[in-house]
Amino acid sequence: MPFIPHTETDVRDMLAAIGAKKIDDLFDEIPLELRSGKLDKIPEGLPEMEVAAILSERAHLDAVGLNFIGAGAYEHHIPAAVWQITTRGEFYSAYTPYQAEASQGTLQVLYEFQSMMTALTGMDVSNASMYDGASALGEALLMAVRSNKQNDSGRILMPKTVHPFYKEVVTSTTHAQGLRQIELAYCPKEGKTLLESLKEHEGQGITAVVIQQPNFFGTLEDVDAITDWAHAQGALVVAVVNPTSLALLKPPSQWGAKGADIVCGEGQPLGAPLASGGPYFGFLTTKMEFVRQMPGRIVGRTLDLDGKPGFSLTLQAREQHIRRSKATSNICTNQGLLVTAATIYMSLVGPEGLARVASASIANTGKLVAALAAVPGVSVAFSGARFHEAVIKLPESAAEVLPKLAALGILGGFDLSRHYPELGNAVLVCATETKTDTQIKRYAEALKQVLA
Amino acid sequence: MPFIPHTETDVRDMLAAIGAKKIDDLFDEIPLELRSGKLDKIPEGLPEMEVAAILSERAHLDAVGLNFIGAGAYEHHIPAAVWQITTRGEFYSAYTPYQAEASQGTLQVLYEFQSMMTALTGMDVSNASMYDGASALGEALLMAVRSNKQNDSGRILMPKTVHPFYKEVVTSTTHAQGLRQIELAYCPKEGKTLLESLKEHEGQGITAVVIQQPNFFGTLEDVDAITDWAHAQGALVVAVVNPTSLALLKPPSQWGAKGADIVCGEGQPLGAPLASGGPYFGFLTTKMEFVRQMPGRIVGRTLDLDGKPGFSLTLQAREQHIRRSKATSNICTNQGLLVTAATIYMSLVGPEGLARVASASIANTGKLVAALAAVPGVSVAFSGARFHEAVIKLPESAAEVLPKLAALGILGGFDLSRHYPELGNAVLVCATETKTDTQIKRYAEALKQVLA
Amino acid sequence: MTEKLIFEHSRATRTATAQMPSAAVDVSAIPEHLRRKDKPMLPEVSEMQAVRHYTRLSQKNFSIDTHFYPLGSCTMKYNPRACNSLAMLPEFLARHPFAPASHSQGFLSCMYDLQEILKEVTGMAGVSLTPMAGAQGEFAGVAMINAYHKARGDSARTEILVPDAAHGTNPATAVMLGCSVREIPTNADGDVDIEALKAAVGPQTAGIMLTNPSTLGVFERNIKKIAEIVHQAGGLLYYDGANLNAILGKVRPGDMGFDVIHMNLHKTFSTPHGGGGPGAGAVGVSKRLLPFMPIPVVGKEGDSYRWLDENDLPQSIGRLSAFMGNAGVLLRAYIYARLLGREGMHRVAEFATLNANYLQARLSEKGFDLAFPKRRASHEFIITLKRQKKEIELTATDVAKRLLDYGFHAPTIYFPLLVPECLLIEPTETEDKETLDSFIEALCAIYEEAKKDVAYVKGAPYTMPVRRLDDVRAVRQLDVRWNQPAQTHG
Amino acid sequence: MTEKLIFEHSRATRTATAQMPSAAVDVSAIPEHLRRKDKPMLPEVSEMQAVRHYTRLSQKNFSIDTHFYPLGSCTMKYNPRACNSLAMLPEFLARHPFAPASHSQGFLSCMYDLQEILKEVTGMAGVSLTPMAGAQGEFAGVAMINAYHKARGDSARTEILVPDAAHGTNPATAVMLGCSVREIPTNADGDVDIEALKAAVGPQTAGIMLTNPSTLGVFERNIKKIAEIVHQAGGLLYYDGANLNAILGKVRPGDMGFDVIHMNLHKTFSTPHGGGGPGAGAVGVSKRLLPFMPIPVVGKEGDSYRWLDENDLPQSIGRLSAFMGNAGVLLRAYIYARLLGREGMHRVAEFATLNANYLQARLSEKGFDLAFPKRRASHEFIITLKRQKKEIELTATDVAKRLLDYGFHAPTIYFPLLVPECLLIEPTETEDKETLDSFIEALCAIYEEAKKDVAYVKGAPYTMPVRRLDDVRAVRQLDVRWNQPAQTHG
Repeated sequence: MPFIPHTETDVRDMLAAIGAKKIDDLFDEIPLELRSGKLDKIPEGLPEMEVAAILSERAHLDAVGLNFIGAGAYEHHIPAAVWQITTRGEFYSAYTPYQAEASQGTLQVLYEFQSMMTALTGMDVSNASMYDGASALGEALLMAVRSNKQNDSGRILMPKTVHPFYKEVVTSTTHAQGLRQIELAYCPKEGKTLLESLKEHEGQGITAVVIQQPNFFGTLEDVDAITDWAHAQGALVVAVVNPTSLALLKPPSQWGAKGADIVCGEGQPLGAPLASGGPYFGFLTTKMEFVRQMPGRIVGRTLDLDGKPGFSLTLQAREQHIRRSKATSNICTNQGLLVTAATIYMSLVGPEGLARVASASIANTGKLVAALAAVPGVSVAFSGARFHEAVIKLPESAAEVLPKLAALGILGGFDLSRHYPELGNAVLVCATETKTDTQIKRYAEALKQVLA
Repeated sequence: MPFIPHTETDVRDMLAAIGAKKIDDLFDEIPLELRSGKLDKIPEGLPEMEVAAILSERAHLDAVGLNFIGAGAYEHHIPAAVWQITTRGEFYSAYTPYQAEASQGTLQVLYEFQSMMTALTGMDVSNASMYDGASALGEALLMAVRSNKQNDSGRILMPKTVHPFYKEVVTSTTHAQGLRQIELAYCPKEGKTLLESLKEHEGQGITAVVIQQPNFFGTLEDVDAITDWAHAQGALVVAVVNPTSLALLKPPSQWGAKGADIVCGEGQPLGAPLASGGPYFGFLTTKMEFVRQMPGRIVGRTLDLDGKPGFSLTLQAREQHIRRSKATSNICTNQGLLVTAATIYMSLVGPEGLARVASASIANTGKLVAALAAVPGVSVAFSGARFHEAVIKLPESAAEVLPKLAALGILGGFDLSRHYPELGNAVLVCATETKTDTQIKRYAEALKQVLA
Repeated sequence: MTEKLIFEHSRATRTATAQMPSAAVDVSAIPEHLRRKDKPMLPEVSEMQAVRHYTRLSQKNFSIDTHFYPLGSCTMKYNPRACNSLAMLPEFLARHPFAPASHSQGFLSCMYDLQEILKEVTGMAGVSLTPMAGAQGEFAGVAMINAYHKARGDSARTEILVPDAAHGTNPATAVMLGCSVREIPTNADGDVDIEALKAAVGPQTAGIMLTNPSTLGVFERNIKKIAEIVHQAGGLLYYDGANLNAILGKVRPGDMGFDVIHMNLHKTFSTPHGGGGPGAGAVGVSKRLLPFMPIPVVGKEGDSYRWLDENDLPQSIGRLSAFMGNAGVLLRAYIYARLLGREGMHRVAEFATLNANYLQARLSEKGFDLAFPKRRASHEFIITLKRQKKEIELTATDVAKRLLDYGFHAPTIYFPLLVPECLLIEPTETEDKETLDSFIEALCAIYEEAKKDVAYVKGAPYTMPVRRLDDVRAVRQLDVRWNQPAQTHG
Repeated sequence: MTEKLIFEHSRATRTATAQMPSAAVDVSAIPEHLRRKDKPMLPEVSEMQAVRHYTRLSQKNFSIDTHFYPLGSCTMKYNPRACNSLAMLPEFLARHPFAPASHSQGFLSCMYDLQEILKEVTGMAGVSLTPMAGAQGEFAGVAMINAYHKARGDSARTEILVPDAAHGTNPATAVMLGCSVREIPTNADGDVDIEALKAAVGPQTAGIMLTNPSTLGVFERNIKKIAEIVHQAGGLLYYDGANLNAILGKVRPGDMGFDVIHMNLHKTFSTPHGGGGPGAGAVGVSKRLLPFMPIPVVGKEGDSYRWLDENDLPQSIGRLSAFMGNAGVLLRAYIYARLLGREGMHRVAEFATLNANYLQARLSEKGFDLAFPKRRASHEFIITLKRQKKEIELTATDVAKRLLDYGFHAPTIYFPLLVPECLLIEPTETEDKETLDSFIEALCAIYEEAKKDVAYVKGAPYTMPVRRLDDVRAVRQLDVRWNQPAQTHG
């Protein structure tokens, strides 16, 4: 009986106290015809030793290659201290800090996290996290509808350069509340949103304009112009940003004359391993005027009975356990453990470290693009300034080339053909600070070999 | 400057407080001609990310095979909880509990460890650990000389079946104090110490007799007969035991009529990974009458000013930092972290778990021996009852066979030819509870292939 | 001792040098007008300062690894340490979510096996693992119900029925999906008021969201009847699996007639709660909802595994996360399931229920009032301090705070909303009898303290890092981020 | 809160089932007379009980990761977390000590590189990594000195000189090696009394064991002179490297004329102290001692590495451990060395010395008495409370215990024995100025408290899990293991 401490004596004594003869009697309120009891397809329980052997074997099946895929999940160095501390029982096995006095550790971490995210994005207030970047964008748009009293049409301008899966998640999670996404085209030469495409939407009562910076192609958008246009139209600006990039890029609060209104994004680059896509965390920051429309937990600093500072969950009146059907969202569980990791990560790298990570990633992607473009038949798709991703065009279909690269131990990028058929044989590649010159060369040589 | 928190402002302010102009001035008492300063051969410091890449690459070079080597270091399952707790900063980065009130965690762990080791060995008192099993044997013998007022000749009967490297360590560490090892032969058929060989040492004023149970060959010794003989001779009995085996084997306290006097051994099987041979820990237990001759730290339970129980280092008057040249040993640092792991390990497996580990290891070694002996030309060396190791004889030299097995991913055992040339092409093999039937079969098939 | 904020350890130019790439920053690739001009106010500390700060902060938490944590409806049971270390094997951590199937068979096989295990324990026809928390599982569930009706052209069904005892997420979820919500009252014994239900159903009924055992800690005895009523009215049944720990191996939502269920794997399958997440809210569906499952789902063809996406499930309600949800949490749940196995799963509900009924019986015997004295406890139960509040002004909050001083995390308080001054107590199956006995003693001792001097209890806690916090001030003088004082920075 | 003993959580038949092989115990292979009849009194607890117990116990420790720990002569500096995780890579952990060289090139190359690094920083000709702690390193050192004299037929050299300020291990080690010990006095400024040394050396002199900077926290300025005297007398010089952190990159023992050195890698190379170990006491030797190094040593031939053993070093003093010492500790030291690199090593001594001198200067300014007011501090220094003891009965123990209440581990007290009521303070290079300033404030505050009410300080600590412990009782009523009460077990 793994994890159950009861001895036979305990069971006997406890049943006696209850006044029951056997444990099964405790289930006598369940109609008999419903009692199942058999779980034939569940395997027998195994000792930890045997489960460990199975899992190790399976892990080894995922023979990990040299990874040049980004597309929303980025391989960064994670300081050893991050997860050694994060997985301490006190962080790992605690729950939402409902009893603030017995949860000051988690609460202070969340307060520090909120402070860091507002610092990075330049906004006034941050929540304590969302599930992931994509769902954070959905929540941000719902929040925009609630916040934009002038234009609450639910019409959202959504550039085609936004992560395609983010758009899908927005559809899944906001469509029922009447939000509609209107696509904005991108410049086929530069790979960023066409400013001219905005004009046709003037006077349409747009609720919000989404800007992803850097965009899905890794290209930098003209954030100032789009922001100013949106504000002129009475639309809110919802920014989707990569937190690493904010060490070097203008924070959304400074976009255009008035800055973005709501900022969200995927927190994974801040200390979460790739790990098959999760758990990661979404972040969400905004201007103080919109704080009461914000979904999710928020931690505040206050005083105790003795006047000593302490932390607790605050503004809970927005949340579902109080407001039920009138809540800002149904979200309650968030990604606290990942936020703990991110907070420790940001403390360890600091502003200089994060800037160097960003800078080294830009430089390595530049080197990668140069090395790949030197392979006969390969070219770079866009001329726009970029962060740490780029689109390269292959002479053959990516569906042919990528598996061959994988067989050589190179995970060569994200195949764009399904979402962007207009780009032809295009692949999105990424080289973060973790990649060495040798590894970049290895990719180029493998590609050469595959295309030869 | 990794790990140094000083800002330039800090340095300036601190130098001002000291009254020095620059840091180098603080070294002005070192004669100038001695100042070196160059460390040309030391590589440049690297960020953690790069060091991690180097170490991972090197770790992968040690392509780990299927391990059937024992010979004093045993591959057992280690519950995940053991090292996750042991490496918590509070255990990992604390030091010897000199300030007991701020070290109750470590002190209580050590007290519990002492309790567990006395329980396993059946003795009255345990210290808080030695460096490893071999050096513990050296200390045990020095202790025997101090303790045996009747026979302090320093003549030690040392069976040939004791781990050969233990004997070497005993020589290195006790020879200067006049200890002399006298070899006891073993039965070539059964693989255990010949009782008849004892006779010739009667009346020689032997200080101590060493008994390793199970012995280096994995065979079980006639501990009762040897113990009674030793005591009849006025010699002390120093037992060297495998702690896992004590779940099933008679504890040394019950050997013969009066039991062993000093018990030591290698603690590695209790939660320490193989890890290239260390850090492990030695243990040492004894009868209460010899406690003041015991080397190493001992933790005692006492009361605080309020009458509340607490723990502290005790009997320190034996130790080198008080008694200096008259100490029982020069040992001060021990293997506290490994003891922490062992204590958690023993708590998790409990008496039943340890018995099952021992039993499964016996069973697997039995299966292994049967499978190997079925390979043409291979035979089992000894007929004596065994624990979880056995000597097999090969038709070709082990120096030829083992590398071929290694090339097939099988680490096939410990080559006995150097220490026991009389055994011919003999290899010591081991299969603990971690080995499956499939893996045992794999070894037998590989051996067949190699010998074909 | 008060712990400074990490920002208060910060000094300009201080760094954890080993954590930075060697190369200096070069912004030349970024157009001037897109560059950041100011240094973001992240802490500038040494590695040890960060390690020491967060290690010390961790010690200010209660947690399963350190304390009994009988937080009702949260299933705070032991999280096996092996689940953590095995889910964090280097190969699992390094796998990119878009790695090709050739580099994913290990991970995919674990996910597939987990789907199969969850199907078996719930009696459902299909499982999708992608929802990232219970609330997202609920969202997926209601979305599938909507999609089902829509696919049949039954567009009038836009109302979701919710018992008044439900988790707040239920109505919030329904609203997010454009549904209206109608609450169904609960009767005095904690069951759904069947007559009220009958009156409520109709052609507008999309479905009902039900937790069973309910949040009142009792098993809904009329479940078959309820299923019949709702199904006959054309609605579907949604099972909120928050309390699956009470019935694992005893009764299956599929057998009870449910069409869709979400499972909080961080509860029943013991993945860590992590100070507020991540969770995982896998959904199981009956046959008729199979086409609508959220993507991706793992499929098996011969010996190999691959993602099923919109090509395989064209009627899917779509994606709920950019990748496939909280993969690492799912791995932990899978590992837990393998450790437990069939027998282990049967015993979860048995011993969770034994512990709850034992506590309930003993506390009742000691003079505490049960919310539902005539009922068996499920895996949890409720005591109400209504009487104590009236007699000596002792509130649920007072008892909760004072329990912290006794070394126990408090039960859930003031939930469910239906029961005044309530403590919802869930001991879980992993707690030993001695701990339960100490908890009973502590509650009795607190009651005695309160009888003598309720003000003392109202001053609790006394031994925590802070005393009782001013939540009103927290809202009125909102302080939700650190503001850099001029003197310490830059 | 007092933590029970793990045995008090024990109940017969309770198990952490996941940690046991499935097969029942079968003892049929063991002859009846060799079988154990009783169940050893190991705890019978659930997995969570063990996890919770040891997690809670851990919180009762001060440690580097949680507290400033200025324990003189112990070099309690930050242990980088990467050293732990990289040394525990699965392949390193799985490697059997007797794995063939073909399966060991990764590990061996790390060990070889570490030997080379240590040679360079000490200026010695060879390094053996095998000693498992400082004391074993000392043992190896003196054993090599003996072996050297013996090999030259110089059998009269059996006396080891030791300054009276030396670590207690020095004389204890010499005795273990069959040597006699002669103590050399220290003068008022902390240097060795040269005249006394001259008088002591002779044909019986095997060597001198010296720590420099000495345990008095000052650099032995006459080191060249001492080397000359001892060498001229035919003796060798042993360097106790306990305090290498003070001189790393500044001066090398080889250049000072030492013949043999041991290095406490758990100090200078920041491997964890682990609550009392494991340490690692690598030894470095000058050319003439090369043949005597303890085995095994790692050699390099072409691009591959192998163990050197008695075949390669037939004059070796032999093995000191069954395998090769504390391999995992050595890996951590190697990782640390690579993180630090050349520049980092230079800075270790610089900033350790800066911190010590800053503390010394500020404390002196605040009215504390320095043991050696005319000297620079090395990486540590001594204050003496002789005056305070006389004036107000304030002892070093009192200050040490009260410091715990202020959140600081105490410095080393009553060592070295030469200085009355001394506090030996070693801040290390990894502490920030703010922490040092708080420590100064705490010492001043304690002094003020003592002036007002020394009894209050003598009652300290007040905020630890226990108050001051009765060490006399601990010896007199020796309780060194748990005795099972009849009622709770079996």
